[in-house]
Amino acid sequence: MTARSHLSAGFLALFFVLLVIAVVGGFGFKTWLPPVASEHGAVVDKVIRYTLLTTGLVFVVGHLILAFFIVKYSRDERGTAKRLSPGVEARWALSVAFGMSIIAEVGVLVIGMPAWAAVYGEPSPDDVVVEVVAQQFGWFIRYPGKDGKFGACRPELIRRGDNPLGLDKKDPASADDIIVEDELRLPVNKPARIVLRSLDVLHSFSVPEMRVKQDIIPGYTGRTRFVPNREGTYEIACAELCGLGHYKMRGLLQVMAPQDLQRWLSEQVPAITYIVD
Amino acid sequence: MMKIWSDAWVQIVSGVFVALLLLGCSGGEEGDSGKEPDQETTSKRKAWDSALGTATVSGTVSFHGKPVPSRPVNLSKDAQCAKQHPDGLRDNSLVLNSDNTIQEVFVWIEKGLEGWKFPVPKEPVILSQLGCMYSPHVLGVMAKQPIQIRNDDSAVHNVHCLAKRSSKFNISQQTGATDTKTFKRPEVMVNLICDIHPWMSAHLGVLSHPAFSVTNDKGAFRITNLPPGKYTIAAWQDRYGIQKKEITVGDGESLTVDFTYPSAP
Amino acid sequence: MSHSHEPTTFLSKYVFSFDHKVIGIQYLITALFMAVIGGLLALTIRYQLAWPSENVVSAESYLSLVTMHGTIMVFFVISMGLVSGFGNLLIPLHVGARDMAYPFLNMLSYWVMVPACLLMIGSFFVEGGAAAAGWTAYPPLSALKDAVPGSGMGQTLWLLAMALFIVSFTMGSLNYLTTILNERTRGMSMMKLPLLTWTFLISAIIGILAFPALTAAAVMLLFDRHAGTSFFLPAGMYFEGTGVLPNMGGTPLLFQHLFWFLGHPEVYVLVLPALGITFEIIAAFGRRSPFGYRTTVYSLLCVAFLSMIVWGHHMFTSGMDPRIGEYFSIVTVMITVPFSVIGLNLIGSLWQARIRAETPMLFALGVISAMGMGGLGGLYLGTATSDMYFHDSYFVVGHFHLTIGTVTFLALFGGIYHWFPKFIGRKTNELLGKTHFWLTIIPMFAMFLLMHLQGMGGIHRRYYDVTQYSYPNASAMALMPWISYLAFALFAGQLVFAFNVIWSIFRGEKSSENPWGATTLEWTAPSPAPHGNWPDKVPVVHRDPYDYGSDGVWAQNVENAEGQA
Amino acid sequence: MTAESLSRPVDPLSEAELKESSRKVGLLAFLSSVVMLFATFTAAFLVRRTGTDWKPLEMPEIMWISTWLLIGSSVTIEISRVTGRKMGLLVTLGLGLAFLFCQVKALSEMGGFSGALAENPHFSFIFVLLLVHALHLLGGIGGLFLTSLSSSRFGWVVTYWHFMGLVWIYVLVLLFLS
Repeated sequence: MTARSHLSAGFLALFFVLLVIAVVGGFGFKTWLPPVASEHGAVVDKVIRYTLLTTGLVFVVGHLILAFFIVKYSRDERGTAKRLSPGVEARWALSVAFGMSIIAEVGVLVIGMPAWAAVYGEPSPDDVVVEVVAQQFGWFIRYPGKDGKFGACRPELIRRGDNPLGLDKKDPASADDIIVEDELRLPVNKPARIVLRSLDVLHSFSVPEMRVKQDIIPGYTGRTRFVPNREGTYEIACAELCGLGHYKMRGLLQVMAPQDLQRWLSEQVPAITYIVD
Repeated sequence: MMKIWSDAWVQIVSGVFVALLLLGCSGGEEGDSGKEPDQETTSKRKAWDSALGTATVSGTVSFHGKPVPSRPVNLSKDAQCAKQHPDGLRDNSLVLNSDNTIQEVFVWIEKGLEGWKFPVPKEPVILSQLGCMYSPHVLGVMAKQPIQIRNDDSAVHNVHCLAKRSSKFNISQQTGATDTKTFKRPEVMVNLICDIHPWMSAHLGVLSHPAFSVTNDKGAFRITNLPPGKYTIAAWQDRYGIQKKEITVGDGESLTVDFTYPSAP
Repeated sequence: MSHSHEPTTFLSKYVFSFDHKVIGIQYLITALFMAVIGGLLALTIRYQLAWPSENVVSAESYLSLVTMHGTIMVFFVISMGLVSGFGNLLIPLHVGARDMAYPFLNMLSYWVMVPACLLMIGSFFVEGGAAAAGWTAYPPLSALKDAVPGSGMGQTLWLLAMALFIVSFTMGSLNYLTTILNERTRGMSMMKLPLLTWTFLISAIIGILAFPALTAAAVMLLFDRHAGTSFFLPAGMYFEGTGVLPNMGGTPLLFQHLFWFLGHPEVYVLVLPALGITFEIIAAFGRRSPFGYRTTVYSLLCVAFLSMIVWGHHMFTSGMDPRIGEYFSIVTVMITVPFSVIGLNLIGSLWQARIRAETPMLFALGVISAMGMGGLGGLYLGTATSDMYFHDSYFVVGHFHLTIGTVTFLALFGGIYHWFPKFIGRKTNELLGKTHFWLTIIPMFAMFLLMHLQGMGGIHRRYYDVTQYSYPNASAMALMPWISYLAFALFAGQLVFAFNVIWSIFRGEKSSENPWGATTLEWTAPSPAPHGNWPDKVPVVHRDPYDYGSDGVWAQNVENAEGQA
Repeated sequence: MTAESLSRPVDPLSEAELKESSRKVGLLAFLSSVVMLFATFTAAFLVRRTGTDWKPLEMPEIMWISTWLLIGSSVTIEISRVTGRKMGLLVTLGLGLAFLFCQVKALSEMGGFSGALAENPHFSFIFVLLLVHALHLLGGIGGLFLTSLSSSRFGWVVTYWHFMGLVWIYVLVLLFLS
């Protein structure tokens, strides 16, 4: 028993050391995150890096101690099983717990809170407001037009061909609303407030590069807010299981210079034009 | 307690309990599927025979006035689809020919054929998904006639059938997939959509007789082999709905009926 | 009690048995059978994910697979194997009782579980397939037939099966609680209970208090589905073909709150007994009393309490009030406090130990490592800010597979190897056991860690075909087939386990009553333990559960020479 | 469950006493599970009540009758417990069945299973809570039936029955008077 048992213990300790190397290598020496493209996203990344560093340290130290103990105490002799008094054991436990809670709460409160507040904080009047409406399995993007107001939408008016959102023609605010499918265009470096609605089931508006993810609840109006700070084309994904086409619910986000967006908007035909009485 | 629940008791009670549970559950299963009485198979019907006389109804469907423009469709979500339509795509709920006649209008005999029984063809009607469109977009099929739904596209589709009188289905289809379905009962129209590509739709007129037609690229339809009689003929257009007309045709006659959308001038 | 008249017929001895050991083994066998099904589902999922262009399953069946894999593994394998299986086997032996407090209720709980399993499996074969709304069954997806094919009959059967499961699990929990609190033998004070029994007690308390939330939610969901009510369904939902639904004013968020009020504590129902098993094995094979028995007990109680007030961390991005989100984030990461104590105590228990690295011990040491990794990974998700990025990504999948998958399965295997001699009377084969360990731990750790990396790359979970998107890191995408190869290897490795168990039942080396030289009461009963557990008198407890001194080892029932308790 | 029984220094109880005290512990645990069930419904009710479509309903008169029936049944079961006579159990059983009858009548008066159940969320809650309470009460009735047949002690049925009476009053207050 003894020799084989020593061998097993040695293998396991070696396994833990290799695990440490693999994990440190895997998480530490490669950036897996897609390049960030929003202001609060940088803070999200900071939280992730902070957590990687601290948990990484705890992981490495913990596993090395584990490996060391396994090798050191893997002997079959009737040694002296020293035991600490319960008080000392409790003191050890409390100091470790205290350290860990500091590590964890710093991540939540000190580093994380500003980004959380930026996404959910009070809207400002300068925000660019765009509505994103999710449906199995696609996105409708609505711009309020020059009046800055969205026209009323009533689900009983929805018709797949010409009026996908049920836009009410009678509402004067509807007159200049622009509706496009699957392509969201936002100006760079301006706070964007996305008004989120769903026509049927739960969806989630997720743009990994923007570090944005917000579930959309049918019957309710949600919102998310971010400042894209890099021009380019990004993918919008649905992150909440919404049916058999969940994986196909792909949209695009184009972050462009404000004047380009203005030009594009002026070229668009108001949605009301297509509605058949 | 212990005395009452002696071994024999335990076995009986437990056995009954388990059996009841299983029964209850399987009973629930049957209950939900429901009984569907088939109203259409009535033995009183006369079998149709061309010797009894044939009539033909034909005509054109045209558009009156200036149509509301069709909504453009954004194909950016699926590269496979965008590739096949470099010039883009528009909503196809109203397809006008150059002479203002309307394509893809479903025309059928709505009333007057109740006394006849028609053979149901064995060969399937084919509905294909190609270029991220249903092809054909509007078609007729007889109840219980097989309809073969194929994905001849490079993109993945799902066929979501929204029938109200026959059973609904919702299946995803990979490239090359084929599913054969039948509709139990007549229904005009049964809509088929693809949830992945919201612009895709197919409209099926399901009837208990073969007296139907779909307008072609000249806006013309033609229903042949009709027994002589008095009928209600109806036309369905995706955007503007159904119009009806009363007609009477005699043996060997050929009648012309025209429809105008949005409404008769 | 029932030990006075032993059952004689086959039915009363092996089928409708009152004996906690028979019921425990029935549970374990059923759980292992369900594990095979759950594993095969997982393999199909992995095949589809790695080679999406081959389309082994359709998109709707894929969602059914994901849903049923989750449900079966969480409730019908881990809950059933670890809690119902080991709980039944060990609680009466640990507290020195002849049987559970309510043997009839115990038998009934198993025979309610069986139809639940059958319904779950049967739901694959109904029209539309099995439930496809995820194991969380969020409405409206789970409430409306139009939303997804599996939401027809499949979802109804799912709800019925879950209802039966809850009834059965509650019966079990009542039994555990009463047996542990009330049927302890003379001298067995609460602070002399083995740690595993403490974890069962806490699991039972959590089960009793948290499962009713799911019961209520399931009842309301059934009404929403079949009676047209609007508990969870909001106004204005539009479905093509059906039009606007008549529902008014409900909120899907309410369901999520109710679900996670159960769902989160359920995690601890699974993980705590796994840690309990680990403590037992480490004490027996480290030949040392666990570091900080009392701090462990208090931490377990603390975890149980915290688990009931942190459910919202599953819902950071759900659209609930962001201030509530911040609250949930703060209390969630407070769970690190009791868990770091438990972690420290696990590692500390090896300090100055005399380790014998036999099969059960290897698994137990694996649990420590997995718990460490899984727990630390939880910080990324408990912090609301980073959860905005990680939510519903493969990071979450990797995380919960490490915690409630790896930790529990390793403990399950470790427990089976450890107590096999007690209940079968024969030892398992050591070489096969160790082979099984290495074939399990390497692929398990590797695949779930790789999933974390994929999550870092932002790949979303529950996708039928992830190649639809191009934003993730190319290397993160390239990991997909490798994880699948590892999954296949893992499954294949379990054949060694199956062979070992079956072979050892008939040919294993005969075991004495206490083959590992352990101290808790079950090792004072004969192997295999007879009906009524101890042939003569029930043992009386004089010592702490783990009395491994420097000059000897004493079981709990050995009288103290100095006469002190 | 006293502090003494938690520390368990000596073999405390005879087998019969142990059974009886186990029954108490188990019952207490089960009742806490029931409390959590109704607490969950309460939470759902309070959230749902804030919805814009909430149309509060008047309490039907017959519910007063059912309430008095249940209070009366608690009195009869208590008499039975004090005197040790099984007759009281059967009277309680009858009152319990009458209560259930009143509940069914009340529900059918308010709209039954069709229509109203889907249209009015308040009625949905009334229906579900009455149903869940009635199912639990049925368990009590089954217990009454079994214990009135056997010779065993029936303290636990009494406790359970009183508890279900309390739950009913709580449900009534929650649904109509809060």
